[in-house]
Amino acid sequence: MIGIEPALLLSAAAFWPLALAMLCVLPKLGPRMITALPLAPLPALAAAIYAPSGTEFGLPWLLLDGGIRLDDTRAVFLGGAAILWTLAGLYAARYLQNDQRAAGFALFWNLVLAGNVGVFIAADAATFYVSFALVSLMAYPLVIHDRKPASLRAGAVYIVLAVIGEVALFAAFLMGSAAAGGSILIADIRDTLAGPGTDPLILWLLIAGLGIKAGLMPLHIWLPVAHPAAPVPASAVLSGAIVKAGIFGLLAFLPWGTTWPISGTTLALMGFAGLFIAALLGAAQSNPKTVLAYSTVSQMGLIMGVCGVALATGLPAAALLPILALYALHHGLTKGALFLGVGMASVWLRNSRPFFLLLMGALALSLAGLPLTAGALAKAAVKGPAGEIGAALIGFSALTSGLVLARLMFTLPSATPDKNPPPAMMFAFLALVIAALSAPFVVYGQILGTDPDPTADLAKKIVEAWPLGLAVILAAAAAAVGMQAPRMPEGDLLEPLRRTALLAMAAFHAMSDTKASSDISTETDDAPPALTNIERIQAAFADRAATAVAFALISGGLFFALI
Amino acid sequence: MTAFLPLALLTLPLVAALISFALPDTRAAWRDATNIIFALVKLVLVGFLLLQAQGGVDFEWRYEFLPGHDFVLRVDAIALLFVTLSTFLWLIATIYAIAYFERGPNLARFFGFFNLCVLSATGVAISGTAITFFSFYELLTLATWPLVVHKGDEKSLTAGRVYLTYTLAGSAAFLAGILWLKALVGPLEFAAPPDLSPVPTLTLILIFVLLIGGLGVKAALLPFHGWLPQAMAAPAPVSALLHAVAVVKAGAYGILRVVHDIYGAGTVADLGLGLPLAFLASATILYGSLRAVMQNDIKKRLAYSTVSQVSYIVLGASLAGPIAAVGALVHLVHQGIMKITLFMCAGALANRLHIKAVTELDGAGRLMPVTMASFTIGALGMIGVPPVAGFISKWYLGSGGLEAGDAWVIAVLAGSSLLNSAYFLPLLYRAWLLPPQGDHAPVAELTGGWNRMLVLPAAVTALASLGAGLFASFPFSPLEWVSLIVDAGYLR
Amino acid sequence: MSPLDLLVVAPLVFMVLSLLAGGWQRSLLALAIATMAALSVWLMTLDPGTAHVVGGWELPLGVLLRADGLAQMLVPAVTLTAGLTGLYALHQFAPESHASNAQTAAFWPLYYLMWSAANAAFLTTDLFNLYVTLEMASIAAVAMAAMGSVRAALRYLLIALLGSIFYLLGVALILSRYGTVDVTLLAGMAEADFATALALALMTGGLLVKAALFPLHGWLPPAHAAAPAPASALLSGLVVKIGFVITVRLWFEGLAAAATPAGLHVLGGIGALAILFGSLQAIRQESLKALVAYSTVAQIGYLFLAFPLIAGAGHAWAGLSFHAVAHMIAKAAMFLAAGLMLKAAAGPRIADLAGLARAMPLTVTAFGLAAVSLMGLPPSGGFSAKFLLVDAALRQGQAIHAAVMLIGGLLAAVYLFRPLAVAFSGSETPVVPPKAPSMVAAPLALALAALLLGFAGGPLADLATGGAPATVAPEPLPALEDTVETASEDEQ
Amino acid sequence: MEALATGHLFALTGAVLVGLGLFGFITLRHALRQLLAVNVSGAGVFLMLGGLGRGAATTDPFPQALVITGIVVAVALTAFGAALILRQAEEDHAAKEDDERGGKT
Amino acid sequence: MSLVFDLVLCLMILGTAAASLLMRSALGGIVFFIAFGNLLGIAWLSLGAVNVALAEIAIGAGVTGILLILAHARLSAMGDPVECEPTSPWMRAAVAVICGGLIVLLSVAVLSISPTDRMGAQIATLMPALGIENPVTGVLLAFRAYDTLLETFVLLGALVAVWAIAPPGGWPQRPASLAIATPVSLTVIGTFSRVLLPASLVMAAYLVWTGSDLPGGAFQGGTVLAGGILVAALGGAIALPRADDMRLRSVLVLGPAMFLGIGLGGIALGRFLSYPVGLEKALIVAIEYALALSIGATLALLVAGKPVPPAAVQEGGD
Repeated sequence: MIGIEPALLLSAAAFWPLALAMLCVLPKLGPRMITALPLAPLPALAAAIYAPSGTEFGLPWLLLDGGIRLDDTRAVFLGGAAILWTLAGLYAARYLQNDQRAAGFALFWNLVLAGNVGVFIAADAATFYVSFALVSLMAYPLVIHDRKPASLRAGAVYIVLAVIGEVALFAAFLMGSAAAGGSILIADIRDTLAGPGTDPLILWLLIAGLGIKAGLMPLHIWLPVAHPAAPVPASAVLSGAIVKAGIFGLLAFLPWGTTWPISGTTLALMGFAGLFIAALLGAAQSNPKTVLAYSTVSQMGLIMGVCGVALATGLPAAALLPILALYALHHGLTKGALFLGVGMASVWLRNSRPFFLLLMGALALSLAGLPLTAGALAKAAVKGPAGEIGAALIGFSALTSGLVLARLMFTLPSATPDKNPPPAMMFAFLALVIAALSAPFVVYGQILGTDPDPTADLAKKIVEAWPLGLAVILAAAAAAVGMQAPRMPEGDLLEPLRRTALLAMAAFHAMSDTKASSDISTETDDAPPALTNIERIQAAFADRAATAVAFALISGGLFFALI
Repeated sequence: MTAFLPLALLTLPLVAALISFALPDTRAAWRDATNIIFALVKLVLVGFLLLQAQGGVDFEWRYEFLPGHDFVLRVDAIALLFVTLSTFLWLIATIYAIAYFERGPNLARFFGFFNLCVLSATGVAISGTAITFFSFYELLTLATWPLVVHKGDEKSLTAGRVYLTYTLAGSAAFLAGILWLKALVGPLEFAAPPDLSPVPTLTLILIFVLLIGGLGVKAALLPFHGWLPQAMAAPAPVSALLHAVAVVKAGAYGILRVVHDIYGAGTVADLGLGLPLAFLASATILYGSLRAVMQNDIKKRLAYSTVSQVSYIVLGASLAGPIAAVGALVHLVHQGIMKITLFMCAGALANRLHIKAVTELDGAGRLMPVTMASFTIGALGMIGVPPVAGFISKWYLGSGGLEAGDAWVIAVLAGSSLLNSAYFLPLLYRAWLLPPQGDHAPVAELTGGWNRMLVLPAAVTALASLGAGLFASFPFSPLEWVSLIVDAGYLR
Repeated sequence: MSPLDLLVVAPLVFMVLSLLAGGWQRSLLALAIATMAALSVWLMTLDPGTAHVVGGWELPLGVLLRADGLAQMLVPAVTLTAGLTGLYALHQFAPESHASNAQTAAFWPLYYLMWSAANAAFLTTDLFNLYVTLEMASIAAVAMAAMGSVRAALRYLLIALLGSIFYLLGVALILSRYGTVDVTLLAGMAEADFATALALALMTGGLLVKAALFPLHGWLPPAHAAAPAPASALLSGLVVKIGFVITVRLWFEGLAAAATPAGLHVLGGIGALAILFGSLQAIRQESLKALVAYSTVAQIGYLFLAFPLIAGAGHAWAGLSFHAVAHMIAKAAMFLAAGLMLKAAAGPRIADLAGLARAMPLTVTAFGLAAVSLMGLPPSGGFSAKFLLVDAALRQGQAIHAAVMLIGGLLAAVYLFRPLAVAFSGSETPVVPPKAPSMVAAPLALALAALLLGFAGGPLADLATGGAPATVAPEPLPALEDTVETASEDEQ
Repeated sequence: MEALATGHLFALTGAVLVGLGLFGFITLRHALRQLLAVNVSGAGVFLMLGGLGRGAATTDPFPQALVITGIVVAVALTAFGAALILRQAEEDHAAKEDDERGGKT
Repeated sequence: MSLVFDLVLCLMILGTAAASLLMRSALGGIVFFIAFGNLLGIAWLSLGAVNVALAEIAIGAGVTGILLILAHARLSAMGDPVECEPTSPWMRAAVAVICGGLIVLLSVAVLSISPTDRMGAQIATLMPALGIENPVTGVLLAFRAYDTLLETFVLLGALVAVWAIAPPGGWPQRPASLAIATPVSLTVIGTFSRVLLPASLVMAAYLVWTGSDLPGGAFQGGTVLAGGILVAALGGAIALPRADDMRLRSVLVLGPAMFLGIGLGGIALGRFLSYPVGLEKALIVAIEYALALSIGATLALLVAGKPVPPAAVQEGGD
């Protein structure tokens, strides 16, 4: 990559997908652009790998005089996302090759990608906000891609919460920027928030706005319905990369280094609650993609729980960000691979199914934190900033994670075609599995500064992995006795909420209808009632004698006025 | 020579109007050509003025039209902002209108008044004194009335009556206000606020109420907004130009002028008037949005949306401080291009697919994809979705509110954004995601002269609103221009 | 040689010629218009206050003719109005027209007689001579009214006779008291004694009948509404102004010494009532011409409402003169346009005008432009006039006067837009009989003139104040503190 | 002195005539008689002019001339008034006859 | 003695005036009005205003009286009894209060002014320049010639106005006949009228001629002429001309036109309506003759009324 300016590379990361998106609009070229999807994240990947930390590039004409930059944390997020997008793109290129809405898919895929990349490299709040909006809103068409009623319903929930999140974020940024004396640089805003006298409202708006995207309990309700609704590759990026936009936002904006006992604790509680509850809810699902989506909520709950602890204890950024970045990378790739795997399950050749299940099991176990896996590496790292209680909780969460992933294994479809899956899909899946299982090891040193040592204290780790073992045993036992998992509706709270909303809307419409009709009656004023006396009035004035009398009176009046 | 450039700005539409009136319908092609050519020429002239104004050159033409009362046309930076907007949109709307009506009846009249409307809007923009402003403001009322009643049916006539009732009453209040104030402090030039110190506070407040009340009618401030939804009876190009540029903007622009040029933002704040006005604007924003949610007629929904959106400008004007002023001014432009996009699209849908109600919108995206794409961009902009221009306005308005210490503004903006979503997103949903109801064939939007002229203007403005947001920091972008104005010490 | 007497004599010559030359009305009119136009221009170039006695017989015996600012404005306006109305009448009262032959033959001598009477009344300062000119005008006016309705004309004649008698009664008292009937001499002699006050009251009463000020207006609407259009135009435009101008000459020049503020306020109050009453009645009319006639009743109110404002700060005098001129021209335009519209319409009612905006756009435009001036909307002579008057009222702290004028403008909008709205309504274009170009051009030209007056406000106001009597406030703006005080007192 | 008294006497008579004429104008409800009443008032005005112009030996010729002018103007208008009254009566008459004719058929 | 006479005269004037207004019968009122006019003439004589007295009797009483009687007769012929609806006593009382108040005010004003001959002296100094003796004529035709000029146009205008209301088919015919068509009276009046017309011409000429020095003048002369014409027409001796008769038109405009022409001629000498030195009297007399002719014709036609359709000419005499 010698000879390419890093800054240009960085900007290409965002603009290249946008350029591709424009091509998708062209009537002839559009449907074919689906095959170009794997090309879209390549500049981002290159930037994550080659551009040095601290690369900055101003975009003075764009938005509010914004800019982009790259540092280590950002590079991890960017790189992980780029890998996932590339491989998912490859998968999608084949998966949706003959789809009738391929052009649209490609268009929004590229747009979301651009937004996702933009979120990770935005140097200022405006660029971040724009990118975030791109991610949030343009993902909607991906969610409802198949136009099935369920998808549309899921999309509706998604878009409503996304808009609310946008608005909360908008308010937070405005207030943050105002507090920072009008500067919109993320660094300035964060430093200001870390200073004294910050309104906790800003914090909560940030948490709410970003938390929605990241599936923070109880704002997560859209996630378990939306992610599964999308086509497989879209689900992969949604769960793998796009939720990370929210996480990244939290990492980028929250005021690390100062203690926020109440806010921090609350966030921690919500996060850890999500970690467990979502996993349990996920274990009660029957659709593998839904199970995975709940797992995502659970995993993101873990990250946000750690964030909460860090906020409550005033942990400095340097001690937190790299670790969480690593965990995010691990989760993103693994979850992406799992989603692709769900897609592969129905096309995998019958005779090599065990190999497939092996791969899936490895991914699941890695995610649950089986010692020696990449997941264990990330989980071990994350226990550091999580504090004692947090670490304990994380350790115990392996049980719930294990259960939900076990549930996944049981729900995987088992259609058995007799021809090989398309090589592109195959390649994408396998590559992603490899990346998921190896990437944390590869970048560990670069991120945390120390070499990974997965074998250290192995025995202790194994002992500490008892919840996972328990989970496996429980799952096996359940399978053995043929016990059915309890059934929970997708999106848990969503259905009651939906019913309430429907009722409210019906009431509202009834109200607005009456309003509208009364409106009409008030705004079209009737002609004033005809005055029957007009003629008489006119006649009175027209009468000569009356005029003469009036004349005399007026003259008299004038005379007396003059005297 | 330079003193007459402002006059030239007015003369061009006047001549276009006269030619339009004069040419019979059999010469429609000539009329169309005239309109487009004049709009182009004016655009060039405005471009020249922009370059000059950037160098700090102001053009002024002054004429004592009555003893002690000067008629002043001044092309300064803030005027150019509005002039540029109206000129650009004039061209767009003209092209659109030509295609919209094709070769319908009574078009000589329509285009004549259309041009007069533009003349008035330009005049409002470049007025240098309160009384000059009033003259053009009234002319605007008069020039738009024939457009509102253009169709001549009962609905249009009612709308015209309501329109006049509201606006003329408002004008009278405004006139009373400026004359009263003028009687107390002398001529009211839009240059530096006059010394108001000798005037009793109560009088000042009363006059302010008269002025704002008068202008608030056109700006559709609560509770004077009632005419606007009714005026929807007018043909689409009229709604487009009326709502985007001409009438409501004149009111909002006038409020800006009153607050910043006649009273001065400081005085307004000292008198304790800024906050009530801001509250009123906020109430209008929320009320308009709420009402918009309830409408089934697309144009009415857009109209209530306008009620809401224009009050953003008022809100920005009422908050003391340069950032809010930037927000107000920039929203003047942004709302203009976004709303004209929406109305042109709505008109195109009604014209080609006979879609008038929200419930009929199903599948419109498949039948007229380009139009609906433009509509979508406009709608997203209205919601404040970045990077469409509306986001920039809201950003500055919110920052301005915080700068002024009025954090509740954020809540208003947030609430309004949510409501905007509530009334725009279902439209997009129906248009893009639901199957078409009738048996309409897709419209060949880009083939055939009329179709193209009907569809492309909206696409252009949609792209413009996208560009205005995306390239907000580009020199000559609305935001940059506004910042130039504010940096130059204006509106402080 | 002077235009002062020629302006009176020339129309009389044409009257004689018209009685002798049966079928040559066309060339006669052309000659008359050319002559009168030249003389009017000449008049305007004279220094304000230029005067001479007729025949060289000195005052107090002789008759003084004088060109003051008011006359220099009104006489050219008369030339314009009468000339263009004549062009219109040329077709209505052509030998081949449908009008009865008697009217065709009689119209032209009466027309010239009225023209002469108007000029004579505006130019002379002699109270007895004014009596004769009043009667010249009455004869011509009643005869023209009789062409429409004999009953209305008879009513008009008797009331006018009574008014004349009482005017003459006042003249008799003045002559006996002071030994002169010349206004300029009286200005130096008059005292505020019993006889003078009674004379002023009686003369004013008589003149108010002629000027049709409410509640002495009863004769006007039926007469003006029934007369043929050109006659109505002259009646409403010229004739009522004669009574008004004489009143002005009495109150502000000749007998200014006796004109107490209380008296001025009584007139102002009646004027205010006239505005409100006339407007409300106009709103309720079903027939177009009756509406326009009642509009005259209302507009006359403005002229008298201004009386208490003349002596104070501001430019009420200029406003007054302006209003007289603007109303003359605009009302004539409106009557002529209404005449054409009614010829094409199915009936005399406003509701019968449907669709005329399409069938006769130029005529409806003329009506609309005239309406703009009458409503006092900018840019127009009516606006300038009302503006100056409202301005003066506010500067003198007369908020009620200002409010009445503004409300009057609104009410005018209410009643004048009604026929316009109907003209714009409907979807069918009625077939209208072809009209001579000059018939269409006359109201349009008049309406445009009324509009253009608004642009010539400065020079015309200078002209009006140039020869204004000494009682009219000289214009240096009073010190700021003073006005503020008055205003604040008014507030409290 | 006597001249003074004579002058005042006729002037006062004129004043009363004016009042009488006005009274007649208001109370008489027929145009022809109102026309007559106006003439009475007018005569009163003329008489006032003459009376107040009565000098010791002569009467001022100036008001005399004005009165003559006034009389001629008055007769002109009266004649026109009478013509109008007749014309209106003809119209009413014709309308009535039309009505009757219409009623018969 | 004279004062007593004047007092009685005034009371009679007031009485006849009151009678003319208060009588129920319209015709009676008109008759009293004519008497009132004649008494007024005497009053003017008593005031030493012979010119006015002549004018009042000839025009104020004479012509106006004929006009009113003729109108009454024609109204009666159409079935209009010229009756007034009675007004309520309360109304009459109220109006009486108003009019009484007016009278009181006027009286106070009148008494506050002392009667004098204000301009006689000034006029007397100017009269020699005119070469005529009658100061009233001087005022009418020189000092206030402008008033008089306009006044002649009022008269002419009134005639045109009467023409304007000619009924359909009446234009440009003759006025309704004045002839009283009873066979007996026809001969008497007919003969009388044939004599009277030339006599009135002569008398008019005389009145005008003396008018320059003695009481008299164009208006009085013109009225006499009109009377002659009317009587002649009444007797059927002459037929009144058609309205479009160019000879008639010429006569009608002769006076005003000559007045105008001489006035405009004055412009050549400097001023409108200024007479060249030395020619004053000649021009004034010329104007007066022309005026008298025109006034005579105009007044006669005014009395006769509007042109009517030929068929109605005969009916009019009923």
